[in-house]
Amino acid sequence: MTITVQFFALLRDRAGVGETKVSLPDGMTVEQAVDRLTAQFPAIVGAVSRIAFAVNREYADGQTILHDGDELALIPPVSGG
Amino acid sequence: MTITVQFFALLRDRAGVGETKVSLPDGMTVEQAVDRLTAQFPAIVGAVSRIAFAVNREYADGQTILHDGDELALIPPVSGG
Amino acid sequence: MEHSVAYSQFDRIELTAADLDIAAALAFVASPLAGGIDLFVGTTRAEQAGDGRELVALDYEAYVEMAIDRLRRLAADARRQWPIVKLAILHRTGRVPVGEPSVAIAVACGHRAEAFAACRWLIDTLKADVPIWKKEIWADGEGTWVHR
Amino acid sequence: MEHSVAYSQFDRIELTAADLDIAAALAFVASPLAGGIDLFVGTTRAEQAGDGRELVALDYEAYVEMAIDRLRRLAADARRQWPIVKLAILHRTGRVPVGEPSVAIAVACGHRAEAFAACRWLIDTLKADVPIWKKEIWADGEGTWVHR
Repeated sequence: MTITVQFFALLRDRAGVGETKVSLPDGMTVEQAVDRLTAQFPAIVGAVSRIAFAVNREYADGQTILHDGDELALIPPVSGG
Repeated sequence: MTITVQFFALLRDRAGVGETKVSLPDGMTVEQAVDRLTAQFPAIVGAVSRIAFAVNREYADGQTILHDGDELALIPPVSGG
Repeated sequence: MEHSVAYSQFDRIELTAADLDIAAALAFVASPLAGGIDLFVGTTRAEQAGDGRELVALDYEAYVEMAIDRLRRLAADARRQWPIVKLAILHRTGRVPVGEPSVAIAVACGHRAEAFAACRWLIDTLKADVPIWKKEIWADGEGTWVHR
Repeated sequence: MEHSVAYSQFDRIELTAADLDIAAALAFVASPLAGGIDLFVGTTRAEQAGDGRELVALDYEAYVEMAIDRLRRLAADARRQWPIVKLAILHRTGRVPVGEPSVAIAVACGHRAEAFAACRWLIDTLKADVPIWKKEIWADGEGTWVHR
């Protein structure tokens, strides 16, 4: 399957891209996908105190199963307002 | 001594005037002055649930001694805002 | 005496028979030192009496000189309780039709919690303390003073 | 995608790269059914870093589609908690200089207590929940993301 990954704020700066597509084995969880991403973009490791996830613009936990075409966003601590 | 008396809102309607001057013996308290006023303007009696007083635009209690030239206001329950 | 304004560099207090200029109040409290501004606007709400008559307006009367003085003290009291950068209190006199604002309080502080708390305290205390009265004006022309 | 508006008859939700139109937000929430309107405005506050550098602006970035969706849900959640007549939430993207507004939330309710409570809850929850980020821009041109 292929998913789209979105990086924001400091994670975008560290990754060097705001969006990327990655091919992953079917049935992978968010956590497993993030392990692959940290290998591909090592500069994001430790950049922020914690990362939340969103799948298709919904907050999701690490055990969420990904599907082909999903949009996975890595959400650093928010600071709007 | 002569004092100026101010009536507001329903008390003004009931008194039929917004302002009046009354002559009183020196040394009278607010309470004593109000007794005279209720005799002169009986329609204000019982008009509102309670009346507060202000002397020279400061809230004052019934024991406050009045002086010549004072402005005594009868303040019905406020409802601004 | 239908119009009265008192203001220092940091507080604007206004009793007016004209439409409230809320944009001016917000502009007045704006400051580089403010992180949060809270504005409360009280408006005449449509109501129906038990017998079906509609409310058309509220008529506000003030003991103007004392009301201005009390509002200035409310501002000073609020400044003792919260670190306020700027504040504005505007109140109408005269007739305020349904849907129109009768009071506006804007408070600018460094942080939002203080702005909310000070604004809330100011409107609550204004309603309890300041010599201003409203009369309900009903569609049949009858007026009822509110003295609860 | 720098501009996005979603609104129903009763809620106006806007993420915009343009100056916030706060007067329009207040006009939007005005209603004969409203007795109290609370408006919160968050502005970029002047700050100095430990080394004396001055803050000149905040740069806001949003995950636009998700942020709009979260804001709509916040509005719906607020409506479940308080009897809200109308509400508006506006948030900037892009550069917001010191003294300028980055967020405005206006809530109109029948009574003031509800308007204050809902407005406070909305700004607190927005800050904790909605995927928007700010970067501090200092006088020397350096930018620091805020990820506390």
